[in-house]
Amino acid sequence: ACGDDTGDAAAGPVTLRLGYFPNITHAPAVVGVEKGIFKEKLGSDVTLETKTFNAGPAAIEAVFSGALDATYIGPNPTVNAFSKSKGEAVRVVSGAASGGVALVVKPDITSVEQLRGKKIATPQLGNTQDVALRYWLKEKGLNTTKEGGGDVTVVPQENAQTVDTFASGAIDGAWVPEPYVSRLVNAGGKVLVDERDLWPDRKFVITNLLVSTKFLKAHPDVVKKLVEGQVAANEFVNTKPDEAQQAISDHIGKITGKPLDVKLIKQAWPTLEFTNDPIASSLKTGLDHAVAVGLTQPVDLNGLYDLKFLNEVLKAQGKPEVTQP
Amino acid sequence: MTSTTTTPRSATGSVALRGVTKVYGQGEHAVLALDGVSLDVAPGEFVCLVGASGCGKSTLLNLVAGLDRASGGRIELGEGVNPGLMFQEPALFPWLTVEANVEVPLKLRGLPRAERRAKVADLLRTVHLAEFGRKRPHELSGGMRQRVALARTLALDTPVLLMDEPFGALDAMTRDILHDELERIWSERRLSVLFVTHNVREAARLADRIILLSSRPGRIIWSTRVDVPRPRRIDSPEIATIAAEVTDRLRTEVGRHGQ
Amino acid sequence: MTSTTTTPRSATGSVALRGVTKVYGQGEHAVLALDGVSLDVAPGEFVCLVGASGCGKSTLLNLVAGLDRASGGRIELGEGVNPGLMFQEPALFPWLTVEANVEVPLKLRGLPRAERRAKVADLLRTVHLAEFGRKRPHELSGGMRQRVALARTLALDTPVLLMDEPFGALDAMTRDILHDELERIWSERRLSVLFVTHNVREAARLADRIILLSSRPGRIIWSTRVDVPRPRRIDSPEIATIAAEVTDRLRTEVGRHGQ
Amino acid sequence: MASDTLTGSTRTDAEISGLDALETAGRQRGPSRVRRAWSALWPKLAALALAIAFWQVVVWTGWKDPWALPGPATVFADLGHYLVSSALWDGLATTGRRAAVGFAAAVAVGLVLGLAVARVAVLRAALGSMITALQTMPSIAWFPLAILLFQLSEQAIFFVVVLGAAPSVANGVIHGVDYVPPLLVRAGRNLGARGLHLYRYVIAPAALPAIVAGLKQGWAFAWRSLMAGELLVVIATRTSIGAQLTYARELNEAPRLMAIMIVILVVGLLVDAAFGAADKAIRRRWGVLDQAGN
Amino acid sequence: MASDTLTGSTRTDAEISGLDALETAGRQRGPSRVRRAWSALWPKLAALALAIAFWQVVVWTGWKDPWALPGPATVFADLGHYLVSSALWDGLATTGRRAAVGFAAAVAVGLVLGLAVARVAVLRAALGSMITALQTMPSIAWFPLAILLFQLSEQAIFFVVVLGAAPSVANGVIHGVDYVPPLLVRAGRNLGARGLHLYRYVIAPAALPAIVAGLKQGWAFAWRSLMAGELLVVIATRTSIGAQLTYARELNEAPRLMAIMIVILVVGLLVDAAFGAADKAIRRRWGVLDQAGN
Ligand SMILES: Nc1ncnc2c1ncn2[C@@H]1O[C@H](COP(=O)(O)OP(=O)(O)OP(=O)(O)O)[C@@H](O)[C@H]1O
Ligand SMILES: Nc1ncnc2c1ncn2[C@@H]1O[C@H](COP(=O)(O)OP(=O)(O)OP(=O)(O)O)[C@@H](O)[C@H]1O
Ligand SMILES: [Mg+2]
Ligand SMILES: [Mg+2]
Repeated sequence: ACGDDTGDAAAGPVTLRLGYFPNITHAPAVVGVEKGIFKEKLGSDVTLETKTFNAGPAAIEAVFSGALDATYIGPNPTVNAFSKSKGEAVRVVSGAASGGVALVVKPDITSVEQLRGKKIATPQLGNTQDVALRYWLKEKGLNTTKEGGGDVTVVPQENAQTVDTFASGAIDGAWVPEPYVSRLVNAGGKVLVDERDLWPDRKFVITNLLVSTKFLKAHPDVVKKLVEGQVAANEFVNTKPDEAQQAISDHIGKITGKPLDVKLIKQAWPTLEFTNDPIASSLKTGLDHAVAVGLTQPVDLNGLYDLKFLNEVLKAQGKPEVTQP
Repeated sequence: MTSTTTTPRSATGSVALRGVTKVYGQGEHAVLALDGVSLDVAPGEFVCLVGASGCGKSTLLNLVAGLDRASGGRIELGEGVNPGLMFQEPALFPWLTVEANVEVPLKLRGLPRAERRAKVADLLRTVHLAEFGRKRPHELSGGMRQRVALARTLALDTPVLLMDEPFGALDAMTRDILHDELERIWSERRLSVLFVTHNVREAARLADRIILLSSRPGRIIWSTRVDVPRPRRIDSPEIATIAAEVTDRLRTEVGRHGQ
Repeated sequence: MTSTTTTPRSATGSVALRGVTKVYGQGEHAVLALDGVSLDVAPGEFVCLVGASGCGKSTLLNLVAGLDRASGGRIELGEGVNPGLMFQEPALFPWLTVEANVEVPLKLRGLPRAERRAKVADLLRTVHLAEFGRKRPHELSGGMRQRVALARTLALDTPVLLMDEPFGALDAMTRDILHDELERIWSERRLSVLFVTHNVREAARLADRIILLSSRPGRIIWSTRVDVPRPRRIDSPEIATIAAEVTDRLRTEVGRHGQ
Repeated sequence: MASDTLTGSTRTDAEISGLDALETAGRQRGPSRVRRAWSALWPKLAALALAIAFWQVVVWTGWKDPWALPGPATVFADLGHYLVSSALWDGLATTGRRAAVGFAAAVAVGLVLGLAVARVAVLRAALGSMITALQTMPSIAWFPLAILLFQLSEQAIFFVVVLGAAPSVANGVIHGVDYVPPLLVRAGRNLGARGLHLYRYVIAPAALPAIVAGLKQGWAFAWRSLMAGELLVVIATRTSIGAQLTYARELNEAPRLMAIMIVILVVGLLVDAAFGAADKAIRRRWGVLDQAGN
Repeated sequence: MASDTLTGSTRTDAEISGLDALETAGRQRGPSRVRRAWSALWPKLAALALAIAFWQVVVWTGWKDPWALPGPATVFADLGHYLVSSALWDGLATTGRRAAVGFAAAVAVGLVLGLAVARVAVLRAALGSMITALQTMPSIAWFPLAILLFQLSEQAIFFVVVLGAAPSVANGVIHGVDYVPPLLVRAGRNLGARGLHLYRYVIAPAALPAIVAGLKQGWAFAWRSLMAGELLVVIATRTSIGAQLTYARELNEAPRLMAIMIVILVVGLLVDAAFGAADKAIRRRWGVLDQAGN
């Protein structure tokens, strides 16, 4: 009785199927689930079903096939989902996190110039970090090619593998999100660039909250409650970081069989900012950069953001509203 | 894969071949194994087939059993008759015990368990392997395997029996005993038997009629009735006389072909 | 898996068995196949082994060939002698043509190609299958397969030949011809032959000595020299007399065991 | 013509000496249960010891940093924790159940498909080569379809497992049926076995060895597909070995990753033991067991 | 005793009528080349047409959004672009080369390992069950080790492919060797074949059918491992089918994903055709070909 167009806002119990990654950049989602914040905000009429993913594609596939109503997700899959469905399938209703991305390099590299001829990893060809690295290098006068040629060799590979390859010396650095930044630092790396420094207000989106358009149309009230939950979760994360960190560690432990080291979370924490603003401008700019380095065609992002509920919630709580692009 | 040329028209137990031809292979490598063989086995008749090695005896039995398709000619069997064929090799199922091997045709005929057991025990006694029921084929000697195959074929309980050198691997004594058993079953059940053998005395001992096949192409070149009254003894002079005649004919035939 | 009890001490071509025992299986299901068999085959001697079905003849040949391990006793062969065994079943390699099957032992002996070809052609002529060299085993008749196996065993060119019913699937004429061939090769190569057969006339035709084995347990119970001068004819009266005597003995033995 | 085994009638001295020989031979070839178990065990232990020793030596040489290549001590310590954690046993329970159900379904589909393709000429022409082609399709290619068909339910996992394993089973069946000796098929037909009966009494048992081999390969496909497929639907309350494996890798927990690998190997060994027992039983029946020293 | 085939000596009338019958029979069973090709082809085309028709109907029902389940037209249009793009052909070249080299290495390792384990009792006791256990290890578990050993070189990919496929090949060999008819082994031994010669002249050819079956399963493992392994080292100038498959999925390009799946299926079909030809040749030799209608 969910996700289809026939559902009436008022009638009957509704199930909200929410996806997220058991990951530090998804802290509001993890804490919201672990601390029962969503449940509380959604009320007794709405049943919450949560699903976890370890990568974006499966989450988007699930949204596309009607198996998921909402999910926390990074900017890249967000754009993919929006453009592949010709702007129909999904809407961003809130932000969740910003920052938490850096270029970590071997300690003997101290300047941009030294990157010439080196191998730098990114999580995936054409994703946000990949684009950020290439654009930054371009601005610094270093060429890259999609195929890995140019002044700096960009090596797209899974983040987990990046840690292995960095430790074994096969790569010289990586432009990655948390918790891999911290992990690379622990493996002997040094932060050369904190991506926040490249953005206005040191803010750029790393996680936002996506809902399926169908669900949004069918159950706007539920989505509003979900956004309330998101805002409350962010509140919790920002006011009780210790508790939030412990919750994340426990939650990851439940799924993976081994709690994540709280020390690592604490280490990564300051690089992240948990904000309800989806920072739409950063997504747009990121896309422009991707076009500039020749990795994508321009995409029309008109209509991706639907921040009406977010602003209503923020307003009700007397918090500053965000700009609807 | 049943022979399309098998037209069930004749009386139960009778076998009729009309100009049956069999060619193996194609083009240059074709081998004409049987060439226009016509032959009638009357119900209840015991016919022995002799001929040189490779002349087409096994081929003939396979065709009558419907396991191969004739290249030409017609084969007529009684309505609904499925002739039992005892192959030249034992062809036992290696995954079954001796008992279970003999039981297969009984199971396929849907006999109840108790009856099957009794029949199997009886048949194994007939071939003198009562104590070997629980062994597997690979634990038997060559002659024992042949006897199990005999028991299995007899379990089929069909009016037409085709036997391809069934006693080839048996010593003279065991063979004598099984001759008696086979003769008994044949007369009790009024079987029609088409029996291939290289032992002309055996042929004379068992047959109502002996048929001689020539080699490549296989054709019927001679046949004789054996009018010696039963019971017969394989070492009797009458049998010896007939055997000598068949041997003579065979010798002439093989000699004709010989180098 | 070579028999550990094979002590190469005797002269080339001689075979000596000393109290050889063979038990199959263990515990309750054990079968005593051979029980204290002692036997000498002199170099160049032709010994025939007869006995009821399942009495242990094949077992004995397998032991002498070193393919199975005796449970007790000793088997002595000439230094470095690897007896050639012709199995009761043809045991041809289905993936090879007839020619290639016969060629295997020649290849294994490292003969050059031209010599191998000549030998193979010669052997196939000996068994009258010269034109079937390019066929595969499954395209042959039962008797033809047996002849290929014979050719393959002869290709081994060893001083000791063990033959397990080699002519069982052959018609009388072909068999006669192969008797002559075998006798020729035997005398030319001065082979020692241990030959299993159910055909007592065949035994009398070929043997220097005939040995009778009893059934379960297999023991040597009687033996006789065949002093008929060669060349012999299988239908000669002397052969018939000896055959009759062997048959009598066999009958008594099997009768002793019979039901 | 009486036939008697050793347990039948009275025996002479010579026969008894034969029995003695049997005992001796028996003792040589069939040692006691304990010694047999030991002779099956020590090569495994020796291989294990060798492998661990080699690993330890490599670690001692300092070839790689300890976080990249942890030593046996670290891994076994972690394995110890893992063994007493509920994560392992809950994960094993979930994954084991999924593997069993998925494999059973794959076997059913594979057997039916294999038999049909092997004996029906048109089906073979139509689907025969498709089976191997499907077998080569990586699991992840099926994920979108699995989610489309089954949403985020466990069925999606089964779907991937069945698609992974069934072709392998079917190929085993086809291979087995293709090589059934024609003589046995003819014998069966002559004994009155047609259609389904021919399958039941002749073709299936004759093809059994190859079918078991196909099942074994199918199991490996099923398990590997499952390890990937378990990420498709991660239910927070239900941890699974597949999810743990991936997360251990994503979190670069080298010791835990290796501990999980050891668990997977042990599961594989247990399953192989079951297949091995089945295969040995078949080989004993068929009389092809005593070829090598086993 | 003369033996003559039909092409030998002169023939009588009856024999010639026999020959006529042969011709007729020949025509019945062995139709012309074109018709034979057609009868092998039409079931495939029919199956394909059915599958596409079904797919189209499902799409027309509007069961899922077009971006989740694109229709045949969309996919074939994308396939058309893909077919003329250098991405496909470069990718196929890279992946094909890796598959060939990796599979060849896996076959070499698998054959040697299989033969050794099959015939040496101690090795079988030590490693026998390990082979299946290794087979069940998912590729991703080997990735860290692959990188440790080979850094970011192509060898890392080969390592994963070999570890994926070799156990399967070895299992095929072991199964084949286990079921070599003992009579043939004895015959070979008696003909003077010992040690390596016994393998060469008896065991290997007798086990060949099972080995080919194992190779087929091994190919599937190799290819699937490769699809995963190609992400391990996304080398510079070399695009690959495995990487394209994953990217298509990561970018949620459903039509492209399906186009790549079709390419993978076609590659699978071609490889299966090669194995099928080998298998058919063996079956013809062994005389087990004429059992079903093929
Ligand atoms: N499957 C086959 N393919 C090709 N040729 C065959 C096949 N089966 C038999 N032949 C040939 O047909 C001829 C007759 O064979 P068949 O087995 O009928 O002989 P047979 O009379 O039974 O001989 P034997 O007494 O040796 O068993 C032989 O020349 C043989 O080579
Ligand atoms: N592998 C085996 N396992 C168990 N028992 C066996 C095995 N091989 C043979 N036997 C038994 O040993 C006895 C002798 O068998 P063998 O094959 O030597 O007889 P044979 O004299 O050659 O008989 P035939 O004339 O019928 O070939 C038989 O009782 C048989 O059941
Ligand atoms: Mg025949
Ligand atoms: Mg024997």
